[in-house]
Amino acid sequence: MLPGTDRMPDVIPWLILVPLVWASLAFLRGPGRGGRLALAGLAVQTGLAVKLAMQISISGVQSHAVGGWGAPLGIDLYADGLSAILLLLTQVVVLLLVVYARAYFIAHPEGVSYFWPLTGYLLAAMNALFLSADIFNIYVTLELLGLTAVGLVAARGGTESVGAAMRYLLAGLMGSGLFLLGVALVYGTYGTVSIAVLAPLIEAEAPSAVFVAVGAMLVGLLLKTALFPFHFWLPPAHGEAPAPVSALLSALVVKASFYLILRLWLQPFAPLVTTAAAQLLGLLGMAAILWGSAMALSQTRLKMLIAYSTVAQIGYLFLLFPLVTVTSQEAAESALQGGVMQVVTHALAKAAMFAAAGTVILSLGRDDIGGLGGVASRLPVSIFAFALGGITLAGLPPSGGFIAKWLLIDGALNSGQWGWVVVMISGGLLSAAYVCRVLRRAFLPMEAGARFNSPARALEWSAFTLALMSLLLGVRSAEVLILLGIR
Amino acid sequence: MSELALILAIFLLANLLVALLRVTRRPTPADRMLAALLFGTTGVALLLLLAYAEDAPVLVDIALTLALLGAVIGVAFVQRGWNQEREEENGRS
Amino acid sequence: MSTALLFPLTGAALFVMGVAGLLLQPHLLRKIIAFNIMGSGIFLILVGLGQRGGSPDPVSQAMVLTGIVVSVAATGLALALARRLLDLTGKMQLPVPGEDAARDGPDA
Amino acid sequence: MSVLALDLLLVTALLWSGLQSLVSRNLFRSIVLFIVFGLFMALAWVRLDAPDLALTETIIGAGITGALLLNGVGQWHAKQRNKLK
Amino acid sequence: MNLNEALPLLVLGSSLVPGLIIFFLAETRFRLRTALNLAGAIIKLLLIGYMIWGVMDNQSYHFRHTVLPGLDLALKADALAILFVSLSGALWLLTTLYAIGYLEDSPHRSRFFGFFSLCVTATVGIAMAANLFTFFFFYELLTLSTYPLIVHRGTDVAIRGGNTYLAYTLTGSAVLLTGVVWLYDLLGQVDFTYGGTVASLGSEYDGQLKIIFVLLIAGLGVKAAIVPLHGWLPQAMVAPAPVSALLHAVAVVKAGAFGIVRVVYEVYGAEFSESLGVLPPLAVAAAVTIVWGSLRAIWQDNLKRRLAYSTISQISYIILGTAMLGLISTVGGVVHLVHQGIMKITLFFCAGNYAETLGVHKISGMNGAGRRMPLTSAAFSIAALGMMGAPLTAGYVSKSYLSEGAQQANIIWAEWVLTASGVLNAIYFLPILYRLWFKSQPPAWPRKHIQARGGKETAWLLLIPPLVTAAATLAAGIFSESNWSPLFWVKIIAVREYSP
Repeated sequence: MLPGTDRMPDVIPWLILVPLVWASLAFLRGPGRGGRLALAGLAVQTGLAVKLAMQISISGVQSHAVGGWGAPLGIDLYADGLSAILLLLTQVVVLLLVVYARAYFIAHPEGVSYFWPLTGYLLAAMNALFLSADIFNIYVTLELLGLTAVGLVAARGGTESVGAAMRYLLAGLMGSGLFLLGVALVYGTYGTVSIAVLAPLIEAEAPSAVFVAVGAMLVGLLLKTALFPFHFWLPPAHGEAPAPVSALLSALVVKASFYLILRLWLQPFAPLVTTAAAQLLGLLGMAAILWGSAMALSQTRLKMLIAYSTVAQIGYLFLLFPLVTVTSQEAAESALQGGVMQVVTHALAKAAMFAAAGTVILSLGRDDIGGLGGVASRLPVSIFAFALGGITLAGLPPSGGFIAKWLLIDGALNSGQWGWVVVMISGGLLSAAYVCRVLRRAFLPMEAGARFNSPARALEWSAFTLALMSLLLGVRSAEVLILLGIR
Repeated sequence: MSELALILAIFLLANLLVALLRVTRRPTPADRMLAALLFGTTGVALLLLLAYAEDAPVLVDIALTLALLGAVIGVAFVQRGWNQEREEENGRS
Repeated sequence: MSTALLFPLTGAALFVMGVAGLLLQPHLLRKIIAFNIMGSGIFLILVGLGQRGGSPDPVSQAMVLTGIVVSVAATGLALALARRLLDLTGKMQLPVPGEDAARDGPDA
Repeated sequence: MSVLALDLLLVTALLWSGLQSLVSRNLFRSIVLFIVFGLFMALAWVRLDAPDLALTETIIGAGITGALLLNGVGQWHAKQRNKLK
Repeated sequence: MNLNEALPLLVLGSSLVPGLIIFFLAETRFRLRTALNLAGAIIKLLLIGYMIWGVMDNQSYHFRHTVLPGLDLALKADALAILFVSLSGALWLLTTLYAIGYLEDSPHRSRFFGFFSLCVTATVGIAMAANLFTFFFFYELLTLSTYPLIVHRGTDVAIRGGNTYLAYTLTGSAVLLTGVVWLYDLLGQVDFTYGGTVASLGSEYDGQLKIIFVLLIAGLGVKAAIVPLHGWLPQAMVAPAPVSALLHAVAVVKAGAFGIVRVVYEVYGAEFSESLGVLPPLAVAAAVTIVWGSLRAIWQDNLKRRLAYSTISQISYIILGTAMLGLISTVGGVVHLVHQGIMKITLFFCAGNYAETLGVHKISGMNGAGRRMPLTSAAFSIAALGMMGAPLTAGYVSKSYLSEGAQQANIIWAEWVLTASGVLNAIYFLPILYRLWFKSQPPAWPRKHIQARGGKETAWLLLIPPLVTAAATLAAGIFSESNWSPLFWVKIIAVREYSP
């Protein structure tokens, strides 16, 4: 434990407890209730996340032993710069989505069901995941995260939703099962699950069982992250859910398992990963970009287009691995920064895009891209939010996505991996193409006789704020990267 | 573990396996129910034996739970399974 | 072959069976059973490897205990969804996307 | 030696019941076999010096899961019967 | 932050802030919107004036914001920046006036003027960018803010034109980005410096530097419409006339040409580029573009299309001047940056006037329009003569410097190209002038959109801007040797570029 932790009030456990508490209260109040609780809870959580980030930037990595027990029997929580960034990102995105969802479910009450308590539990699981310091604890949080996410997808109750939820559940169970297998093998080999303890042990010696373990964990997490070809469950799950849920899942939940891959790849398993594996991940990422973009270009429904865009963007994240594996320190650092920036900006942008799409669909009463005519003049704020999100996805300045792309390209050039530069650039262009497909429709005049309901302001502006944040990160990303440097 | 207890345990386990065969090969529904009940009793016996042999009283609790479970499953079996089994047999033949 | 590796190996076999079942069986109840068998396989590996030294290992047992609880929760959720699908489609199988054209309205 | 025999027998039982519960053509039988599988798991936990796990497995693994599954299959059968009529 | 640091930001802000406010104004707030636009444009001009005065007084204006370690957003006001900033500031004011008149009663004006201001902000940012990263940043912002302007009308043709534009420019900037990042990877921060910075790398990097040069020029060449990357420009002329005017005169095309000037002189350095052997191919590309654009222009009957091809040809004068080593050709190229701007914007203003007042879009329908709209036609004629390089106009000045530069650099074929282009310009402009002034009017004009009132030929907001720019065309030609002419500034710049 660090010397600084005693003097400062510990915020780490509260980041998990607060959502648990308000979620349970919301649950007790019954279906459809608890929006206000969520808002209050998230305000507190955002404050806590900010405080944690400040503590980390002042006095370095923070840790906390739950109940004062400590490893191996107790649970250790641990937060470094990377966790702080993701915690902060999560709380901020969800805070805005809560504002959005409250307005959304007023206009669309039949979708709400147990949205609020499930969101709370999901947040508790996700925060715990970002703070976990051992791989078994990670398994538990991963599983709980998956189950609550499935609950959210199923909430609407139609055949498509429940079917999508079931598919999502099975894929998730398979994924976490593989992960647990890896945990079992690692524990069997080294007799510990603590990441910090494992790192030097793996460095010293790694029997073949550990390779199997790492392979299983990786495949399991890939399944949860929906990297091509494991993406089959994602588009229906994200496309069928109510808009706030889609935003939550696309922006954050897939990032949680990506975070795990990144963390495990960099920390305990770094001695085991090979260039070949990294290149394979990069190739899968490339395939995901191509396939996801092609599918996004051929969708007729707006939300499915955005969901396939998530498939493509996840692929983009995986281009990171060839750049951080067995390359120069400088290239790896640059690529890692780029990758994390990509995670952050994509989360903000994708949340904004799903939220904006939800507003558009609520207002028009339809979900096909062909019927978007006139939206640009009727819902300028939402379309603006969507377009700003699209700019981030395409990696154009002044967005944060541009900084991310710059850093990634820099890393690729620095490590002499030319091919990935081409992939990154084409990926950006493809995103521009499918975003543009939506925008060009929105600029067309309105169809005669189309219905239109004016949406609540909170719907439009919360999406816009998210998009604006993804944009402003383009000029204020230094802070994020400084925080990332604390490991 | 004494040799005698071990042999007994093996015998009981073998019994269970035979019962398993009864379940998988398709005899009459009544056979199946009997097999299931046999599971319960044999399981209990096996656990009690192990409790005695390894001097682990906690296993007795497990045996008791298993006995309870056997009863519950038996009831569930009769309630849900009996008719359906018969229907399926009829439907197929 | 020593007893120490017997149970972990059995666990591995069960895991493979479970994964195969999860992937290949179309019926949802069978998928759920397969998932449970897969889980049991992992638990056997976890505890089996954990006490290869001969003495019982409380840490791995605690982990499996947690794991069992989690997998029951997952089973419960899966059964609830399966039942919902049964009510909606009359089948206990994953619906093929697009096959069931009767969507429930153009809402978001 | 005969300890190994006992374990081998137990392992065979586990694998056999597990496999059968997956491949059995009759769904109801699958579930019964799964419950039996849970019983063998409990025995395996006993052999692995984990009585707590054995107890949990009997109550939760075989008991609760089994009951839930039986309930599910009951509904399914009811639906099938309605369809036939 | 002192005033010298803040000034570049203020110049940016004077169009950015009104633009952002305008986005959120209701469509009906006509007066407030107009006031904001004009206030922004006038403040910008005043700030630029102050800055010119300061630069002459040897003040330096720098602003720097670190985005990431080793990655700065940096603005500066050097002589070249001032040249481009003044051009865009002045033409923005005129185009805003024109657009207010032109778009009277059309829908979505808040959106239009919002993006219009963003577009000018981006152009000013490009002008003042102090390093490649900043340049690229604003270069992309320009792409994004012009797209909504091109598709503004929302017709199928407009949207197709806009998509072509995006496809070309985004691909181009992807190529540019690769070059920029690569150069940053080799050099660290790539600040624009007189005489260039890459020469310091040493000769083992020559191969890489050649590839990077090609990437940069190809990326910039899309916006500068170098053949064969010019395909988007004729399609983008579906935009409303003020947009085309701005696009062709200052914003998009000019940004590409300006970028090439910066890259050749201040990243690579003229002499180093010459020794690298990358300038002759660039000169050839420019020459081909000059001839090709002129040839294609001849066959166009749609007035704006003919002007668009003329732009393709004229922009490459700047590039040709840049690609020939020597002080005089540099002066000719860079001064054309300004001269082409004022002449071409005049032509587009006039084309817009014919379309709005008489409903005339085609050259074959312009018979006798000179008598119906004498002032507009006079402005058009001056600008067209300037384009041909007639004496007393701005065009004459740039062309004479260019051909003298070609002689000095001993590139004989460049002189032939310039002569041929002059002839071709005459071939596609003189028939228009003939139709305007010497053919008789048709019995009725296709559509009278704006009624002539009180002896005026069209609304005064549409009339004043072309008259001003036509006058400027003459002034820049007649008073080219005065201390306030673009030529004077360009000479200062050129001397600095050659004496690092």
